[in-house]
Amino acid sequence: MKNWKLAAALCASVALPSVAMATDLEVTHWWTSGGESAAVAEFAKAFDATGNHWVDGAIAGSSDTARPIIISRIMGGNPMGATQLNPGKDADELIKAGLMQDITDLATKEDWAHILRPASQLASCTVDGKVYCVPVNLHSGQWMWVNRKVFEDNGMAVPTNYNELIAAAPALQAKGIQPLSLAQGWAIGLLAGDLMVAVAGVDNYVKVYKDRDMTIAKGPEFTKVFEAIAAARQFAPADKIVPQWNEAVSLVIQGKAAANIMGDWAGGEFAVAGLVAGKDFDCLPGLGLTPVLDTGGDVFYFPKNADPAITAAQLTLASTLVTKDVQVAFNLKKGSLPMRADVDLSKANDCMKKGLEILDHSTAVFPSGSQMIDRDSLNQINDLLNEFFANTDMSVADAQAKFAAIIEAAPK
Amino acid sequence: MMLIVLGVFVCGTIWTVLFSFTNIKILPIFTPKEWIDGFVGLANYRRLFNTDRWMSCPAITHIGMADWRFTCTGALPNMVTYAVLSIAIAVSLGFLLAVLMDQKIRAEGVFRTIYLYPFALSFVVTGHVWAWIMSPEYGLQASMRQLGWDSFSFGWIADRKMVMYAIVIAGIWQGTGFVMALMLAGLRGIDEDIWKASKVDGIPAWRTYIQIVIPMMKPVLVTIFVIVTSGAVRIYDLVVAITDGGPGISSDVPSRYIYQNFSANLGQSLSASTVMLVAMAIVLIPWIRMEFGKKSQA
Amino acid sequence: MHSVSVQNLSLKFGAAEVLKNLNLDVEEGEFIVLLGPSGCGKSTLLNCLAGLLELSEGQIHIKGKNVTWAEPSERGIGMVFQSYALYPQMTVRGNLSFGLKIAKLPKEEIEKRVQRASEILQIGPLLDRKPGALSGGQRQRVAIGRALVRDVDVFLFDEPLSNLDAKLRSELRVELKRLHNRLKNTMIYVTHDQIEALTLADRIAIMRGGIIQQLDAPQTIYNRPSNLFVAGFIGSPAMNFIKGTTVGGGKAFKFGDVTLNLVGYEGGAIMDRPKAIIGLRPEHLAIVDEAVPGLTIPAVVEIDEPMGADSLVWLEAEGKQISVRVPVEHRPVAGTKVHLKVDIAKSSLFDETSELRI
Amino acid sequence: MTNAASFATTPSGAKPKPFITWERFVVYAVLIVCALFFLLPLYIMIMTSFKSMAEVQSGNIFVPTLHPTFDAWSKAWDSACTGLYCEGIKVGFWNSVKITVPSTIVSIAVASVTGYSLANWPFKFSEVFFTILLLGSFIPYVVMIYPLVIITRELGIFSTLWAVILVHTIFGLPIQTLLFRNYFASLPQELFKAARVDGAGYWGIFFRIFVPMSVPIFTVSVILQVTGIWNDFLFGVIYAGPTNYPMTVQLNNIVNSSMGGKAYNVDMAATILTGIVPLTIYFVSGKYFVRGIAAGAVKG
Repeated sequence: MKNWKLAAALCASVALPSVAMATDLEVTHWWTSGGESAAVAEFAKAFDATGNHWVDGAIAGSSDTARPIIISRIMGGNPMGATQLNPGKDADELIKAGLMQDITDLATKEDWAHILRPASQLASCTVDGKVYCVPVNLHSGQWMWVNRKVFEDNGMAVPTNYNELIAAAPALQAKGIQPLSLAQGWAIGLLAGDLMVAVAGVDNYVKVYKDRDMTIAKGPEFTKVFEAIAAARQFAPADKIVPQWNEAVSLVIQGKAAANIMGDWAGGEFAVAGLVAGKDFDCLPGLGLTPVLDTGGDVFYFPKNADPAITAAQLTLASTLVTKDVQVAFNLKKGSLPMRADVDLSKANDCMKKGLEILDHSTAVFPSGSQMIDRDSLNQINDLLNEFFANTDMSVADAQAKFAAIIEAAPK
Repeated sequence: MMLIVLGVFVCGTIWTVLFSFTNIKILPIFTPKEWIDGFVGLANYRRLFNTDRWMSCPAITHIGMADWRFTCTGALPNMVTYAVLSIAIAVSLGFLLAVLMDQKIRAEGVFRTIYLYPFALSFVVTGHVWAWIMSPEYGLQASMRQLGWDSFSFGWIADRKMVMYAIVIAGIWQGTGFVMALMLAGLRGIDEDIWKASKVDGIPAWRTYIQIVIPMMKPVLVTIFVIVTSGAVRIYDLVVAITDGGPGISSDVPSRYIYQNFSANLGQSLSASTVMLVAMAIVLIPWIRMEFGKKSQA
Repeated sequence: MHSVSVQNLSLKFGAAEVLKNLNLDVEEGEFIVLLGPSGCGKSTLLNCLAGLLELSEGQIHIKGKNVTWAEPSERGIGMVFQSYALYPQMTVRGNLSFGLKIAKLPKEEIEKRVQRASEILQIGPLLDRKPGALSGGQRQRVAIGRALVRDVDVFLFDEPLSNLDAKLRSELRVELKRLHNRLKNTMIYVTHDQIEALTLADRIAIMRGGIIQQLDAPQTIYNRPSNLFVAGFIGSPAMNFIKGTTVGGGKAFKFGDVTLNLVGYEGGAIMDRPKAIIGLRPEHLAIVDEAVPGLTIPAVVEIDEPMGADSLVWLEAEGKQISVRVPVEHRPVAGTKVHLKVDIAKSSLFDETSELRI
Repeated sequence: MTNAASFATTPSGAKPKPFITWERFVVYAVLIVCALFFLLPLYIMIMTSFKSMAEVQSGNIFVPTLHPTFDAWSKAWDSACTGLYCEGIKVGFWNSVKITVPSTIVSIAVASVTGYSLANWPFKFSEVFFTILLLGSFIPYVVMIYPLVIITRELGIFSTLWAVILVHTIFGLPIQTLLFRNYFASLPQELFKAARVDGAGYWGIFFRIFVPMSVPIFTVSVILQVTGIWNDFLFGVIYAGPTNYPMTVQLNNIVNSSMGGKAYNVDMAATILTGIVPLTIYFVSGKYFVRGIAAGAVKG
């Protein structure tokens, strides 16, 4: 019975999109800045074109703010039609509680397994062989952003990787320039995570986070990681740490700092300031050391709804989000990489193109932290890294031991 | 209505306490069966008190209570520091301002609004402004040095040991106006004849305030004390907006711990809330019995 | 030398003139009551005397000293308030002695004065209690005590009995009178209760609109009110007013078909006035069976209200309601036609235009 | 003493005062210094809101703007994007009014009556009741979110205005009740007794004696509730339902953008604009702070 209904809905949505009744579908997400809004508008435009109506329910403040709201709405019996949610462990409980719509049939029908890449994205939407969410884009956090002018003006070589930057740091400091700008909170976690990947290597990083390999977590590879973090903290002392990530990027743009480590979304800040990649600044994936990228990204889930019209609209939306045109239009505005390889991205900027190139090599791509470990453990690791960064009394051995303890205690 | 409210608080509290003993994570659970299935005993509490972020007291065994603040770090001690300082300063400054406002001054409305406005604005942004002002990079320190005062130093916000005091400053800025308003309401609830009588008796105004008016305002003072304390105990926005717990985790507070875990590990959130609740109950209940018990008997 | 002397006192709040060019001289040991309706300025005047309000013009002298600019505590006054205004967290002893301690009086002196005040007011057993544990009457006694210990010449009372119930009020009234007889201080007393005024005062000042309307002994005020307002304000039930004309060169008062002979009226030149009012107090009228020309008014009994000692009878005469106080045993039956005998010597005549007594 | 001298020094009329006395000077000096401390962040907010983003990023926060522009203000009100819609914060204005007005009235009505009962008509478990209420004011409200979702769902009012009114009433009650209970307790008890002797009942005493005497505390209470409810974001967004999203949802969306760049000038303008309603209430409420509004007026 249930399957039949679903199948009917599926038929209605896929086969007869133009005849389908106009249904209002409320979509919650946390994209509210100018560029993000423009990107969402592409989704909405495409969805409205199917004869349905996208009702926007933007709630800014990242998943920490939105999650309780989304869960409350679902529990209160008034779920939204679709919602952005961090993929993986975060949503597992909702899926296990049977609150999320299974969209496996649609995924099979449209052969998502083949058209969406990398495979890790769809995998994190899949629980027990069933698909529950649609990945819409890829974001990566392994980028070093360097202000070329700072080096050129001072007659120094522009560093091409993190090690060269550290080598140049004393000279920069002598000139009153902060070698590395840094923001409070998750930005520090991101820097430390990037150093783990750069210093210990992708394999070891994944082994620790995904397989919980304690010998590596406690071993010399990660000792080196924490030594590198300890080295970084002297270049970004506590009184130079700014509250927000974009302020840290802004310091690089203004030339007050030489470099910053941040995700690909930082590219937008440079663009707004009118800086050109390759000329004014460099973007170095994998911190310029090994060209690797993690594949964080945004996905949409579809809470179960009693109304078959809404279920049909949900499937229409899911299908719409991964069509070629929508993927291109959305990702160009969002500054992220599309899920499909078979689209034309000639309009992409240099940094995006670098990212796309790396994406083509499956070995250079690895899952993001939240796809491998639960949010609670990530929060604890973030706390630890922040504290390690701020508290110069904390020793490398101490930090590594605490890190290993969190990994060990994390639920599998 | 009263019963509904009572029911909500009682139910909410019971739920909080009971399910703090379960492995509840992201999705809330409510049924007895789920409680039995998820029961993990004191695991949440064990983790809570093993977390540096909550409380870490390396030297508490051999140093007396007087040094508690200076040896312990973490959210709980931070909250105590904040509460003690902000209450003391906001209440005394609020009282001073209320007394001055009560001197039949001109433009009372303007002053009152100036002192109160911080209370009206969302702290998400005003906190950011404070972060700017206190930031050694952008704020007061940088400006003073630009003006040529090179030795001027105000970097509390980036100093692990001073950061809570920086938050206290912003807390006072936000909360004193309301304390002032409540004090002013209290002052104006005092019988005018009391003032006349004290004038005829030749009692100087400051003695009238201290020896007659303040004792008369005791119920209002108790109200202020409870409101300010409950605000201080639940301090959240302020810290998130100004330091977001930094540098490191040195300015974390219990509410922030509770909020952050709320969307990642409800069990931690609930056990931390229970600890706060029990702590408040230990402090409050005997006091309430003393304070209000005698009144209802009289 | 006057005990208290107010000269040309005016008080303005912004544009509003609350007290208008007031003059008042109070003799040593005199009990003056300021009486008037709400908003007449009586409490304001008292507050000016106490120095709690700053006057706009004029001077105040107390015991010959110009205290116009003096602080309240330097004026040699004590004050008692309607709400008692006791300091709630201090004991009765504390309340009595607090001001003296501030004035740095020696301990023995303070003790002596507290002792004396508590004897006079019989509050000795209450000395160590707090105001919260006292009854209203006890509190007011303490409040009086607080004025008493200041050892001053002038006491100011601001409606001190208004917060008490009727029985306590009359008890304390007697006590106040006794106190005055014993202490012989000057007392200035504000009230809106005319019984208090009539029973306590040596002289009553009736106020209205910031002006003293009449300042006289209670009997004078009662029998010879100087204007319509005073006449109507004093007395309960109120004086009967009948509009008419004076005729025959002031020999008679005529209204409707009734003519009253004015011979024997105690007052000024009556003359012929087209608009006059005669005021007759209910107890100055008597119900008689026979008409006497020039002395009686025909009337019909409507209702009567027995009041215990006597009875108040309401009659209708010439379309006017008239009340008469009669002994209980003489209560007439409703509907009876009777005649009202007027005691012209005790009646009051007013000019309707100027509202002044003739 | 000569006559002339005596005449000159004879006090008459109002006591002459210097233009400003030493004490007055201190009073105003303290008030003004404190006012400056309180105004500093507002100054920065206003200045920032009149700057362009380029000027914000390059300039000193204390320096007044050289090229004032209203762009940020009009953008904040009218065209700032929050998700799909770029209509600024004006969108939720009426929803905020719709939530704030009834929530404030209901919560204050319930709390004032509760406070009055606790202060003057103690019942059997009033002490226990009060203790629970008081403890309630120390609970981090966030942990109550899920139980309240269940409760409002069972009452059938989840995602309606009623739910959010109920929630604000519940969370406002501990502090509000305390406020009223203690204020009523500090009023002279003779009034209560006298009114009872005069035969006034429960409601008669409340409305005729206590309410008129408590205007300042009602003002404080309105300030507290309006501010809290107007600025609330979480409860509005969870319980009121998407059709009733208050203004703060837009404010949060503008201010809290997670990844995109931050437009501080717009943030500041939006914050001030959102705060205008409570600010107006603070200013207007002023006259209700005047001393003795009830007590002093009776006497002549």
